[in-house]
Amino acid sequence: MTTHPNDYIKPELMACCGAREIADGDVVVVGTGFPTMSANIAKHTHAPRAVMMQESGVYDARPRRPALSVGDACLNPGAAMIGGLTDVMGMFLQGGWVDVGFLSGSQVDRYGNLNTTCIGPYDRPKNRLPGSGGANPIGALAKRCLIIVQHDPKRLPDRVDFITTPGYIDGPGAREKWGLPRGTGPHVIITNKAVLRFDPDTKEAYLASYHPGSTIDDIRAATGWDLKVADDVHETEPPRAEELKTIREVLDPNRMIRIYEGKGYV
Amino acid sequence: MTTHPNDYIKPELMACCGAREIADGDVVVVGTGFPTMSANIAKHTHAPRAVMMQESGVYDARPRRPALSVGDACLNPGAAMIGGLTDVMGMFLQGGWVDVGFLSGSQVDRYGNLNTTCIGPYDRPKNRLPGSGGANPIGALAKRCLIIVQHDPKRLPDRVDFITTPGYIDGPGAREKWGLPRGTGPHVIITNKAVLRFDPDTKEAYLASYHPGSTIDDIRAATGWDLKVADDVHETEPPRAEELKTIREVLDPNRMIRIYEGKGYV
Amino acid sequence: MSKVMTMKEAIAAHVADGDFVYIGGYVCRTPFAAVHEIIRQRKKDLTITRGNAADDFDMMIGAGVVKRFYSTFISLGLYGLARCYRRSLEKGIPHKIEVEEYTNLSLPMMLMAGAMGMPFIPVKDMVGTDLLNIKGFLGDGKYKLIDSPFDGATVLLAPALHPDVGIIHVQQADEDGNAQIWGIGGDCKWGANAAKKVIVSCERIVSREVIGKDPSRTIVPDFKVAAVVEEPFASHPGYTPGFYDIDFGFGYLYQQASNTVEGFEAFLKEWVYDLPDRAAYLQHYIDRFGYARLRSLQAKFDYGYPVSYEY
Amino acid sequence: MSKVMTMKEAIAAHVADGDFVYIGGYVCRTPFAAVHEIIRQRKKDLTITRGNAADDFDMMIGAGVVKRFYSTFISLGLYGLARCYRRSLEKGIPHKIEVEEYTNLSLPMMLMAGAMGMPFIPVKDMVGTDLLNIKGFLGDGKYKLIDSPFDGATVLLAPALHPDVGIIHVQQADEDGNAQIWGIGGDCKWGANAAKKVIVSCERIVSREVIGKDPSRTIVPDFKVAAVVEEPFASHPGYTPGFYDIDFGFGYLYQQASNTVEGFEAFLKEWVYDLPDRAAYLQHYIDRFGYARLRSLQAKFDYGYPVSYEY
Repeated sequence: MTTHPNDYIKPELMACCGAREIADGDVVVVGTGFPTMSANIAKHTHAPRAVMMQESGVYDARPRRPALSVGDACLNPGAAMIGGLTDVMGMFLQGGWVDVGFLSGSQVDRYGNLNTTCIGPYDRPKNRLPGSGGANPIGALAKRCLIIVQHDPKRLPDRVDFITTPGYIDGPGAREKWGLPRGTGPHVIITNKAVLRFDPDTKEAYLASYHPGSTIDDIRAATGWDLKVADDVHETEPPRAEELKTIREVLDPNRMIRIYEGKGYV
Repeated sequence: MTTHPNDYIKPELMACCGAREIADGDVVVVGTGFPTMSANIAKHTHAPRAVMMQESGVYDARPRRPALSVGDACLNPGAAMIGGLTDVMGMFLQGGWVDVGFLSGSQVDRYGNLNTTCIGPYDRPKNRLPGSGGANPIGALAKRCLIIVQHDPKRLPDRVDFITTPGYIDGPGAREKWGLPRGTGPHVIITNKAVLRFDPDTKEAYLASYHPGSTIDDIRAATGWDLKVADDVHETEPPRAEELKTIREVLDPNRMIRIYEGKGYV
Repeated sequence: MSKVMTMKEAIAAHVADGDFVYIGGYVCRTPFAAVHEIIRQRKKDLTITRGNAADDFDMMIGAGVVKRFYSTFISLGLYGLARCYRRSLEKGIPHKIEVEEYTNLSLPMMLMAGAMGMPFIPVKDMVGTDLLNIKGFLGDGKYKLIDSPFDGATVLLAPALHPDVGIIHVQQADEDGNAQIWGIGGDCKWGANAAKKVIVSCERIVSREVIGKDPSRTIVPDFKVAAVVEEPFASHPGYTPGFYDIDFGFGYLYQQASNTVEGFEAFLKEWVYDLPDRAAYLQHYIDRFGYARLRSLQAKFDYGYPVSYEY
Repeated sequence: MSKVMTMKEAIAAHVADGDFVYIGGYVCRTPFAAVHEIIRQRKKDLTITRGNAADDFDMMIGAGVVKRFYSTFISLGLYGLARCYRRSLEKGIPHKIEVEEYTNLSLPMMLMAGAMGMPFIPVKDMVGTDLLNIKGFLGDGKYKLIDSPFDGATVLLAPALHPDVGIIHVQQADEDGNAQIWGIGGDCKWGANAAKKVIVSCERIVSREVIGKDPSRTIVPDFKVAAVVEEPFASHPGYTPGFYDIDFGFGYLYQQASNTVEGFEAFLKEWVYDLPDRAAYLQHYIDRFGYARLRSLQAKFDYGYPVSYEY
């Protein structure tokens, strides 16, 4: 039977939440550390045939060290296919083959829109951020986007300062109106406090489960909009023994995942 | 001083006429035997830095035998670059890098339009021909097209049954009207009797030089339209000694060029 | 999981009557074993395409498996016009196929557009010619002329193509379908990736580790591949770089045979219908012409340099 | 004829003030030696681009050589936000650059369109976001929305890009410029081929015969190339597959230095202005950190298999 050791840290729980959203056989676009961790947990547990790619042009890499960027040297030896940006972002993502994409941002709003462009006005930014990179096309074209973000009112505002990457934009029908492919869009928001999912009718993110140690009131107070709560809201399942074993013994023996504690998850 | 041996055959003369249209450094799209022969004569004489490519995706091949198709096995070993159709026809030709293209067809008209689609009506063809292949894009996009054809009224009609490949279409301004790139179009028609060039004003092919043994009357009678004659019309310069030496000792020791005698030059 | 199967299984399972089939090759790496199996299984109403078609397409047309053909060009190369193709269009034998004609620029670009998820692609050729005046089974969907919203210039847009299945022959692939090539590519990378699924035949099946030693050679990833068939000499009478040369003599044999309907039927009987698979085809070739001739087609080897992807 | 020259000669001859410059690399094969030379020669008013920019672009922006930037993303990767980029846009230090923002799908496709002679290219991303509401130096030419003439669907068209010069670093090239790579490509094939001319720096110059042993690895043909520079370790602190790894420590050094204007100026003086060329840069690196550290970056070798293109 499944056991749940209680010595896990939050990033481990969040990585497991991400892993559980990946189905066997899924084609997954991963960025660096955190998403790769989630996808690898899935691959080593319930989704052995899930496959991963990086936007730089790499498919099914076999890194011997954690990749610190999507262009990391460790992604080259042993990969199944290496091309360029237009192969992964064009042939695979725009071609409609990508099931799951991971996203993060400085701001995520109730419709799952992400901001990685600027805080404050675009012309006179308070903080100028990196820009879209692969985020906008992944948000536009991946069937299911998994959004990872720190849970506080600043990072989860009612509206983002700038929509870099489309969630459900301004609500029901918006993605269809703009001609984004059917059956795409944000699927879940995984924070350090909770798991939010999207209402199929209102397209608004609601509280699906609270992590152990977090309360519903605490979570609603840390959210920038009036967060709805699911009727079947429940505690998030903690990391399973086999998930933690995979993380600590196979994927991350050096416990690099600690760097994510109390930080963003880009 | 240049000498002109008189033991040449017509295809050798025609190959030399083609070679003389190629300038040093030109980027040339070649098909099979005949154009390749011309380009190689140029490369071995006045245009050592001319470079050749085949539409199948090969650049600067070093074949050890004459290529019998643009996809011939002998084009692979030693080439400088091998990609696919979109590399040569897209990146190089449509990209605007090709100076010279060779064309041939069952019919060529006064404006240098070519037909390789059908003789007779398209829906009930008397003779169904292969189709465009690379001919249409080469005729549309190469800066200078060299057209090789047998000289008789059937092959040089007033109007082709079907315009597969654009010459000057229906006359002055037509290529511009259709948005074809400036500075492109047919440059010369090389037949077994003569060399025809295009009037810059009327865009109509006229007689520039007659091959030794052919007369102006004979040539005009073998042409499907009222062929104008240049004021400075003259006899075509026969193959030079060094040109024949290149053909016979370097390029074609087995004299395969003989197969073109009394045949088409596709 | 392994997708390795026989060509008979692959064609039976993954090519349905009425399918739109991309078939790669450019004399180079022609998937002839698959073409013969398609004919042997007497598929019906196929739509077929690739840039620059040759004897393999002529044979399918003559065998009656083809309804529609996205064409740019078709001939027997050195051996002249495609006989079955001409009989189909000039005399309706065995039936008149429907043709949609493009060029060796536009069609490969349309396959690239399909592979990359583009709805259409602008191309600079075809304008000003009768290729705009003939419309086949796509009707007005063959192309569209627009004024560029950027500068007002006339631009021709060609539609993206999405074959139901792509069939390519490659030098090597692993059991899951990661497929690697070198040498003349034609449009096979685009055609295969534009398709909803891919049948890969290969000269040799290699391990995933071998694929990983040179991942830049891979043109199709395993998740797009439905079947992997190890089929040495599959391109004969075409060639595969590093493995064997073109069989010009056999090309002449096909030309002579296909000059008449009777000759073509006899050719199909001898080389396709009466043989169960590629192994039997090669055995028959050896019985008829001797092993020395087959051996004479096998490639010399002149290996290049290995490279490292290490850090 | 040979196009081999020094980086100083290449940049002086082929990068003019005001040019639109494509600079390849994706941590992988960053042409850092060329970037340093551009800064050293104090070029002015450059427009720069590539998908996914990093420390090299941040350095050019901080050094004041950049006027305009076709951007998709810029960061120091592991080391966070690009400091000089932020100072330019937030504080106008040294001046505020103009930015035209696209994505890692659309911009590489725009470079592909430029390389392939397409006037524009349809892309499926960007719609529905504020990326449509911000227009930089292209103004309304940033993109166009049309109704597809095929099915009426809304389609976003992005313009083709045509840099004046493309700069890439590759594993090997011959003296005329035939350039070969393996490993992560980013958008360097498209960026280089979209440019009017190309500057190629390489780890090693090889003979034309070596190029011909594996022509499928070539991404740029010699006739597009204006200069070939043999520049080992040119990507440092980035990497080149098969040659050397990323220097993470040096990345940290740059992050710390670029935290302040003073620190950044000191960094430029030490690593760019006060050094004549790449050889001096490596000598200084060794003087400062010791050869053992440089040696530790050199790649292990795990060679793949050679292939033959013979017939």
